[in-house]
Amino acid sequence: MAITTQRRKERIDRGINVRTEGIYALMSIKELSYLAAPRLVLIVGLLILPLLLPDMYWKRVITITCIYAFLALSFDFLAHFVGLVSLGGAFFVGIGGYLAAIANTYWGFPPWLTIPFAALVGGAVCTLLLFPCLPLRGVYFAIVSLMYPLFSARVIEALDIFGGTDGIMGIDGFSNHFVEEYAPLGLLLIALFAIRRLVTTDFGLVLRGVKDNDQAIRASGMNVTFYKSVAVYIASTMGCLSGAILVHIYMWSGISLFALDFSILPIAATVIGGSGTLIGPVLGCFILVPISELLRDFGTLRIVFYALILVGFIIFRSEGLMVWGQRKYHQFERWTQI
Amino acid sequence: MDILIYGTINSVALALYALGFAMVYGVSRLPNFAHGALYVLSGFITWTMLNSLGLPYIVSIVLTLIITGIIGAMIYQFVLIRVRGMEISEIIASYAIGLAILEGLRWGGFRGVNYTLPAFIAGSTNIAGISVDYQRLLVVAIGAAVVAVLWLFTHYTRIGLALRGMAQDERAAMMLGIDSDLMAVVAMGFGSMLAALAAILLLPLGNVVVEAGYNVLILAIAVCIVGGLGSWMGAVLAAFLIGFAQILTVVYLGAQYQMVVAIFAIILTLILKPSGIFGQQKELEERV
Amino acid sequence: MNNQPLLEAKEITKAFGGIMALNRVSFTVNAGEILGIIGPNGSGKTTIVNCLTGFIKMTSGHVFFRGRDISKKPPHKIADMGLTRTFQIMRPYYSLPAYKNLVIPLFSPRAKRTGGWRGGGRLGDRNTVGIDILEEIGFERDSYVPYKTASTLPTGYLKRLELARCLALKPEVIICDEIFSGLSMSEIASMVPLIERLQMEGITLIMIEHRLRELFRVANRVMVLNFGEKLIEGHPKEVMADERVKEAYFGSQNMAEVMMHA
Amino acid sequence: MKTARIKMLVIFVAAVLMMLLPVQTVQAAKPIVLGLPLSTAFLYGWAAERGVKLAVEEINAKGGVDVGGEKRPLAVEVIDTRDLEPGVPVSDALLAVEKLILDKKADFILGGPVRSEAALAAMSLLSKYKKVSILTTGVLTPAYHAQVAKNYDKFKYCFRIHGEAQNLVGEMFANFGELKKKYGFNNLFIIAQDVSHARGAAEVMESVAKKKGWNVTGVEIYPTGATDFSMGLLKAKKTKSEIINIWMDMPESAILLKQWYEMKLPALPFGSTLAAAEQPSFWKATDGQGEYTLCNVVNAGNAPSEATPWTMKFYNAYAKRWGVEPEGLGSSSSYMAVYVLRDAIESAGSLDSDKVVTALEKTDIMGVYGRLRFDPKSHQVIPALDPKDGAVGSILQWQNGKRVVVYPKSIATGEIKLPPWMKK
Repeated sequence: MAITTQRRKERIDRGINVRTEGIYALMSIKELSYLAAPRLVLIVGLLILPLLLPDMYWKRVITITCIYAFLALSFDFLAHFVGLVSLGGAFFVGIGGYLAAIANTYWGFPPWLTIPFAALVGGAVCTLLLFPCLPLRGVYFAIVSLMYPLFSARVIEALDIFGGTDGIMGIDGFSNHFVEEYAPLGLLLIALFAIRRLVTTDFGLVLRGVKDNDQAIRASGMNVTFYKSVAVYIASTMGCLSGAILVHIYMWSGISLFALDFSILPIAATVIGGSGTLIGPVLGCFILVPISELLRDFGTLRIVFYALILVGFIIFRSEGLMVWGQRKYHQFERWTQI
Repeated sequence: MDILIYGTINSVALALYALGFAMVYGVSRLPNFAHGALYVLSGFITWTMLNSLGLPYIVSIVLTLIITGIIGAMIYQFVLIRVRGMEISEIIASYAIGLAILEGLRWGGFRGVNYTLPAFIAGSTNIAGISVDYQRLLVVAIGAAVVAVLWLFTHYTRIGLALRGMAQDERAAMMLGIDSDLMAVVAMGFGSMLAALAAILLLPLGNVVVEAGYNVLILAIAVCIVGGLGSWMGAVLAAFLIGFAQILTVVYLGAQYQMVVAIFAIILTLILKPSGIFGQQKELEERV
Repeated sequence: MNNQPLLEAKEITKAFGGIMALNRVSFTVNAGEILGIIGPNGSGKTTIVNCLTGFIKMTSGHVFFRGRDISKKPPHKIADMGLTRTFQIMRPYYSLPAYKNLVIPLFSPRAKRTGGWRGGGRLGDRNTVGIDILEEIGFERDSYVPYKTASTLPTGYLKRLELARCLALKPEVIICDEIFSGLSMSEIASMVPLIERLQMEGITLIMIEHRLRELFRVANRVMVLNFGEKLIEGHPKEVMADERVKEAYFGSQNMAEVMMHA
Repeated sequence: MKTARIKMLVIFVAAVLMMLLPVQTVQAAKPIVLGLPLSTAFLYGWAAERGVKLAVEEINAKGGVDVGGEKRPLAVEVIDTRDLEPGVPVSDALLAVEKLILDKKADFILGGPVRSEAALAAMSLLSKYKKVSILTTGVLTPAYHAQVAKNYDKFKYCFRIHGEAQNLVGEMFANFGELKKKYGFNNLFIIAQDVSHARGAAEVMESVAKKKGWNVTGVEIYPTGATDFSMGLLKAKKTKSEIINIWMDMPESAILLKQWYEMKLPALPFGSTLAAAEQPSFWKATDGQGEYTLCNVVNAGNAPSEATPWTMKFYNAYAKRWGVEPEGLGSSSSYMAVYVLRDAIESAGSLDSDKVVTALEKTDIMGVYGRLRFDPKSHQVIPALDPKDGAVGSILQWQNGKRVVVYPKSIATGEIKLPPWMKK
């Protein structure tokens, strides 16, 4: 009789102090670099990316990627740290974009003013409009937030305001290529690390509490809707910021800012990148958007490939790339006999 | 009177769009965003069999129903089953499959106005002075029959009962020995067949175009939400609600508000009564 | 002290559809006392908690806390006034360590206002305050228990964690929804002194209970509910002697339990 | 299991990359690259693509374009903008235009973007990169050349070689006037698709009609993708409308015509950019139910006629090359745009944008659809009723399964007929 040995894979945490939670001291350069390396790779990588790409066109693709990355970040933050699955990315983009366009063309604000204006005021507008839906949860909130951009586009169309279906033209562009490339990247990195920091603060803990058990939050004397609206404000500010940048890049604003793609693509990126990791969705965007551009050469077939790649990712890496990567980084695997 | 007639027709059409979606969601809690794509796909399958293979109409219809059902079941068995329970992944995966089907069809040359299915019975008649073509009347009749058959099916057959059991309480159903995965596959198959049935009934009224896939999906979702997700009878009633609301808007407001009405109905329903008009969830459950 | 009761419920009524879960129940709670509320299954005990704390809107009736009508207030406002509750089904934040669970209530406006457990000004580090509270409630500070993630804690600790969450707010009233249920005898035995100490520290308690023997040991007064109506209210001894109470319990499945414990 | 999956993934990625490679082939002579941002899945997209490719093949067969003494061939880069699809943001189409300019190094932009909103949005981009663009399909909004006229220095790179909505309206009213004289028609019902150009045209239509003494019985605007038009048609019937004016470029417009036929509605369907009725295959698709439908196909050459000696030459060459007759808006205009551009480059002697703009402004040739000249202020092709004076439109009617041009009179091959159920 043949002897069959059974094997299984064992996963072992890497034996470095910094892996443990709580209080620790960094013991060596090795451990320091273990911690810092991934972050550095990310920051430096993103910052030199425009320099590595000689082509103007690919630099533009990166800027567009940043726009989607903002949306993915805001989606991940809302979905996994506050428990609001928002499909309203397009709504944020649209509100932010239109506000920037209006501020620029009607009131004559320069871009460095319209973008913060659109982000901050746009966030407030979005929060105000979404406020009645905040008590909803799960799929119900998702669908309502999906309807908002569709509805907004129809309203602008039907009332024929803000240029109607023609949109607003003649918006100022960025004066400087360098600014155009690095402003979105820089802001994205700031937003990314700010959100990462935020979710570990006490305030972030409360937001996670809202997600896990909002009853207990209520019983602790905290207004759940208030915390949700603060979170929505943070997320929609990021979304509006991306919308404002987009409008200035293309010097144009129109109802297609409310297009479904702005809602769907960031979520796809989140699923691919690993939900709940914050960095994952950003990386997901940096994978998906360039792939979509590479596939342009296929003409109409592009969307088919794109969709299939998406399905492939979801099936074979359903946990998300980032979760998988983190596990590989922090643990090693070996085969053991049993 | 014309409002009554065309409102009914519109409502039945909406109900047909929505039934398949409602069935799949009801049984396996899967929001099948490929529903619209299956609808369009079955239209093209019928067209191909009819025109390229030269099969008789009735044979093509039956074959289309079967093929679409199998395709739906396979999509579930090979793809969606892996992301079961992960709501967002389910939506993205099924939407991506739908996208691949639709855009693939477009790439394959199925575009423009050349693709039409013949009406079952050509011609039209007058009802109270309003001319209505036979195909539309047939849609209403068959639509009613489908609802009736579905009701009988879910109340009196083994599979139907099992499906209904799953819809009500998956865990309990599993304890009673119902294979939940198998049932989900079956449900997806039936849901796809319903989409194909809707396509075969409704497409002869117009032509088969890829874009219809997206619209059918949105309308199906609208109907299902207003009716309460997962409630079949709710979906039928909601179809009438939205159907008549749409016709009334066309008559009194203007056709451009048709979609606005559908979307507004969803938002309003969700804010006021998230479980839908006929949903069964308790008030406390969905809000807290 | 004035004569005004701390908490006063006037004719609370709650109907779920056609079913009367509570029918015109009135009672008062004085500062510093422990009121027990008992009754067979389905007699409306948890509904009372939900009504008092605003988690359910009552059909009619009023609740006065320190003389103010709180019956229309949302739950977080009520908690903010110092009327807190525990949940019968414990749902801590499972992925967080036990002491981090307390950071969340310590972040609330009331906790910030009252200055935390040790008192005085705005809180410093909520982590240490959280551990302090856990120690008071019976988590061994120097052991690993406060640092374990909540999902790994046994039921006894989870119940304490629920209490600790209330204590983080420096409450005036804690409504305990079946805090003894699901615990072993020894766990209950260590919980009872804890309850007594809370009372000593001036906290008013309302205890919804199934475990009558332990309840009767700590409660000053007991109210009995049956089918949503108040049956009797009084000293534990009086209540036990009452015929109607016996009937209510004898007629129910809890008969054996009453016989065992009382 | 796990490793097998990874292997599969690697193979898949490798396959994708390999498919990408052949695109970057090196060409010997440096061609002039024409970038075509088109929605290739739609009639106006593929019609334009075929028109341009036909012209490019003809020119290359004769040796290419003479740029200051050097013969250079033309090359075509097409990118699918998907801008006619719902749910796709215009920014996606703009990125496609940028890809053509920056990545594909297009020297000129021809054709699209096809949807008016996208074309308007692309104007700023074209002026930013100083790329000369000639619109040849889709975009009908008068706002386009109005923008050029208003802001000439910024948008002078933008040209349009096909007719725009106002021309179409004018041409149609000439026909309406005739119908009024002949049959006493006075009630006009307007149905439009809910997109920028169609709504704009419907509004213009309504106000002009009222001025000219028509009784406008209703204006219905249907969302893109609508599939049931019965209520609008019933309204038209109730109000005794005699002409239904249709502005709809979605394929679902075929449903509208089918419903019209099934209802035997006593009103003449008179469309513009009526996607369904333009195509030769329409007749087959509807089993002849579209008989008597009138449609403005914008420029001559999109339907058979003898506008100029070139018209039928183009028509037959197109049919031979693509196996299908020119189908609708975009076919002849895209074809001509290449020739116009060639002439401009040759007379400018360089590819410099500003020089080519000046040369284009001086364009004056007899093309497929008449004499082609651009208005020097708005860069819109100058329309006319006679092919000797300017670019002519053409309105066709489906008669017996054929597309019969009924207007303008100078090139007409038949007369408007009424369906039997409308004859009094």
